[in-house]
Amino acid sequence: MGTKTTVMSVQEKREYYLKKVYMVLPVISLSLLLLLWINVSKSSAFPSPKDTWDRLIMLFQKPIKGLNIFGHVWASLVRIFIALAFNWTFGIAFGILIGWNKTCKALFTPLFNAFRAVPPLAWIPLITLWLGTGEFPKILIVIFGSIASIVVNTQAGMSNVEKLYLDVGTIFNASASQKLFQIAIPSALDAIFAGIRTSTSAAWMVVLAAEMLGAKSGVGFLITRGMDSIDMPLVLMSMIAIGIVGALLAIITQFAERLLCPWTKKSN
Amino acid sequence: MEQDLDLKTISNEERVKLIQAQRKKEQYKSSMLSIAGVLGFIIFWQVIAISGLIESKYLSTPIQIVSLFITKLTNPNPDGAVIGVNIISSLTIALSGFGLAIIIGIPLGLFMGWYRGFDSFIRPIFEIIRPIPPVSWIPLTIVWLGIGLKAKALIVFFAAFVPCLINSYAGIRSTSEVLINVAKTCGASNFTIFRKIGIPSSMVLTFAGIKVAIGNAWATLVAAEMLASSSGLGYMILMGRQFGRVDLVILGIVVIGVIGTLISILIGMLENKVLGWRKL
Amino acid sequence: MSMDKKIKLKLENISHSFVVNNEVQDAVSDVSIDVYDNEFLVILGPGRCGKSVLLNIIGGLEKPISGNLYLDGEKLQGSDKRISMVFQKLALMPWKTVMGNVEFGPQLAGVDKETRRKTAQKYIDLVGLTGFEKAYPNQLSGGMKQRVGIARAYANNPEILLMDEPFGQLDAQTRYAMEEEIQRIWQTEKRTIIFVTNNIEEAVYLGDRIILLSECPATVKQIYDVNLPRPRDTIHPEFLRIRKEVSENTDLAL
Amino acid sequence: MSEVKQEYKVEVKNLTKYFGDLHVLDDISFNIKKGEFVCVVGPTGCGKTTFLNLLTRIYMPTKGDLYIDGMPADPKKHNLAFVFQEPSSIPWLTVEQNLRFGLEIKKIDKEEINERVNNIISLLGLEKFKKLYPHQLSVSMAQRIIIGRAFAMNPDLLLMDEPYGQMDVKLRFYLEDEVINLWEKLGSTVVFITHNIEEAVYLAERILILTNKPATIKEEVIVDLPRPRDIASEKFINIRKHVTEQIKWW
Repeated sequence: MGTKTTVMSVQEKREYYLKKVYMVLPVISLSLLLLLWINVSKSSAFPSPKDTWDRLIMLFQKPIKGLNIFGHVWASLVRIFIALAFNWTFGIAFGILIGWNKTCKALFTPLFNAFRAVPPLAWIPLITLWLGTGEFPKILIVIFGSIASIVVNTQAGMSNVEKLYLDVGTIFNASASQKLFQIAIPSALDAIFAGIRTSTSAAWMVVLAAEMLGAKSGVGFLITRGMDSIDMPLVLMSMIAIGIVGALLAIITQFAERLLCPWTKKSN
Repeated sequence: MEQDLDLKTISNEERVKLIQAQRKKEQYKSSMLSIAGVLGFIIFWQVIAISGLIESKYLSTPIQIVSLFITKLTNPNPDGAVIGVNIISSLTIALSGFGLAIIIGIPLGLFMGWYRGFDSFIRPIFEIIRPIPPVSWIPLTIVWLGIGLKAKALIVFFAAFVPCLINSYAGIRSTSEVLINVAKTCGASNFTIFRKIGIPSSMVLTFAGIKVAIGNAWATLVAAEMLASSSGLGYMILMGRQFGRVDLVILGIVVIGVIGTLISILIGMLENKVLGWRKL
Repeated sequence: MSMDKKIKLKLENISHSFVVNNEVQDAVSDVSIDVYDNEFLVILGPGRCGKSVLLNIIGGLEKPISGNLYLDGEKLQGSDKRISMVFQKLALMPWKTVMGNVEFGPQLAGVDKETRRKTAQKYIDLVGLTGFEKAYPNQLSGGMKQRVGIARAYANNPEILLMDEPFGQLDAQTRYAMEEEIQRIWQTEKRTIIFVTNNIEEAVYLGDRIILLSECPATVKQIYDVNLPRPRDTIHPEFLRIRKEVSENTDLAL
Repeated sequence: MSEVKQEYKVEVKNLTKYFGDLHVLDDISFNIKKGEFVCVVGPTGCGKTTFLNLLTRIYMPTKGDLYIDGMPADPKKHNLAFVFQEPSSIPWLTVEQNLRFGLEIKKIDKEEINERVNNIISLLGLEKFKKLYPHQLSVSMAQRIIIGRAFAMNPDLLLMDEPYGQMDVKLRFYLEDEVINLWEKLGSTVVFITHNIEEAVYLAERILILTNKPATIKEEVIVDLPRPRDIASEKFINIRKHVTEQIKWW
């Protein structure tokens, strides 16, 4: 943008400087947040930034159960990757089935909606009752917790494929299977990716709850460990780690979507 | 289907009746299928439970669940509260947290979406808090507020607040530029445009946000009750697990699922009333 | 109607109606049209009613309640490879590039990659989109998107090209340019074109003949022969006279 | 500012507009008498819409200004009405509520609003459409309601940006006659932008021809033909040919 402020009228100059103010505001709000954090931690049991940082360093020196912060994050990530791998294959296939085929839709949707109505974390007691608190039950909990969104999105994508595209298929004499694979599924990809994004964030949330209720590794375990031994800096540090990893996962899935289906990128 | 018959001969009225009959047959067929699906599942569940394939301490039959529900209506053991009390305590927490999220989240999202200064000030703080899942806030809130109503309501508030804000923000940002200009040329002030054009056009997405919010609120409530509480459906399930009462655990799951569905149906009806004009 | 021309497509007493919330609504009632070979035929009709339904029937997207279709004398059942269509709402596959869209017909028919790429490239150049093969539809302007639609229809090597108000969505300026463009393409790649529109000026500018349809249900009201030299001058008194005659005869559909 | 008797409703003085370093409008000056129907024609992308947006204060001019009745134009003080090219009916309001929208913002008292809205409804014959929503109407009907809404404001200045771009000939003639009828009855000052020269010659008392970007006024053409004008008449076609020569964007 040229700095030819001379050419601008009064109103345009005001607009130009206002933009500059809007750039500064975020810096102010972040520093206020930091100040708030510091004096809150002075006056209460809330851990201060320094304590949290020291706790992080200490965790590197004295890992818990042989794992430092990266080890625990990795343990949680492994669990969700396995669960998501299952969800994305079976979930999408099931979603396509009940979205495209009328009889399956009528047969399975009510059942699936009943399953979906139950919050994911409510399954934890039942699964731990059945399978104890080993690795497999935790992965199963994460599967239960994140399969709903991928199936719902895929079904929505498949059942409202634009009639117009199918007409194009008819005009070009596409066979039924060509219509399914060449037209219906590609046009549902947007919805499927939305499902992938929501199922990833759902999986990340559920794995924490599963670990909080019984685990020997993972970020959720760190939080319960901190809670049991009233080690607040550990709790806060793990929460920050969860936040960062959560944000990274969201960015990665968005990046993957832009890579795999470049046409969804909004033209400028 | 309709075209295969020779339509030249029959008159229009017969044709309409034919189509109606066909449509009714199809509706009948699909509802039969749905019922068959659900019934099939229940019978399958009953057969497995009775046949001893899975011991009764792992799976109880649907009939046991229903009879337990009836006894639980009056008998408080083992978790020390009648099922009605549990439902009410869960609902009060969920709805108070959810209500708070709407009162704070939606206006904040609308203002952030409309006034750029407000947006650039609040947005960074919101973007930091947003990725932290509400479940991980539980330990800190317990330390602060104990395990009473306030702590759980705060956790539920967190889970419902984020979708309300995001959707109302996206809703008001999608207001069409043309409508804003129409109001501008009529001499409307920025706040009048916000009120008369911005808010109505954000309604569609805001309602989508409300539906997500109630789903999150209900889901996080269960987690909060499991980790720290003395009443509520989540607590009941936990007690079920402690006492090895698998029927109580399953009953808790079924009741939570049913109430969750009822709430979202209610919100769907409210949406039809407010956005009814779109369906005409 | 000069009889020396060969009849390419024959519509014989086509009638069609829909059942909408429990009452029968007639869309097309007893329409018979002869379409000559390599002719630019325009079907003109007011507002929203029978004309698109008629086109869908020819394209095989809709099965008429009564009446028959003959292509080169032989009866037509449903959609036929020799007929392809350009849609008003473009109907481009957003997940395919321009090349992917244009080669869609041959690709479905199982033509090998090498030959279908060549035919697709020929028609991409014909409609003036050379260099945009890799672009995605959401990166193109309205006019360019419709060119892809036209190229896609041609690439399927049809004998008859159906066009359902193809320029209805474009702004006026692009519309004039596209009218000239389709005329140029038709003159270079001779095919029979059946062009549906509600715009009288566009009809008189493009059509060898104009089939004027009445309001819903569509019936053939009048057939006009437009023998003006091409490209036609829209200010020419003869052009204005035909336009005046046609517009007086059309029903006003507010 | 202008001591001369106030017979000019609208005065535009050396209007210039820059978007950053993109020079869109270059020193445009002209005057419009009260109740005059002026058409503005010009090549696509010459900045016609920006020009209109400046008149309604959606954008602010970089240099020069626009005066209505001698005072700088201000949407809050003056009655400005703008018919946009894109559909601009408010989807969640019924036809009648759409017509009342502008008047309610201007906080005009109830009876006056009812009287004006009913007048417009009878003029346009919209009695049976009152309770419908815009998405239930055809494109042409929705556009007529937007034009009705603009006229209902009894605007000091009514601006129209190619309102009939999409309509076909027969419909356009009907709507053009209708807008002339409303203009004659309500006596508003109208600035009508179009790329269709036949429409400009059919409607305007005066045509302003803009050059390519940065746009300035190339020529003013007076059209003093009796109404309703015959588009095939000798004089009509000559004016139309002359204006087309001036633009020559084809």
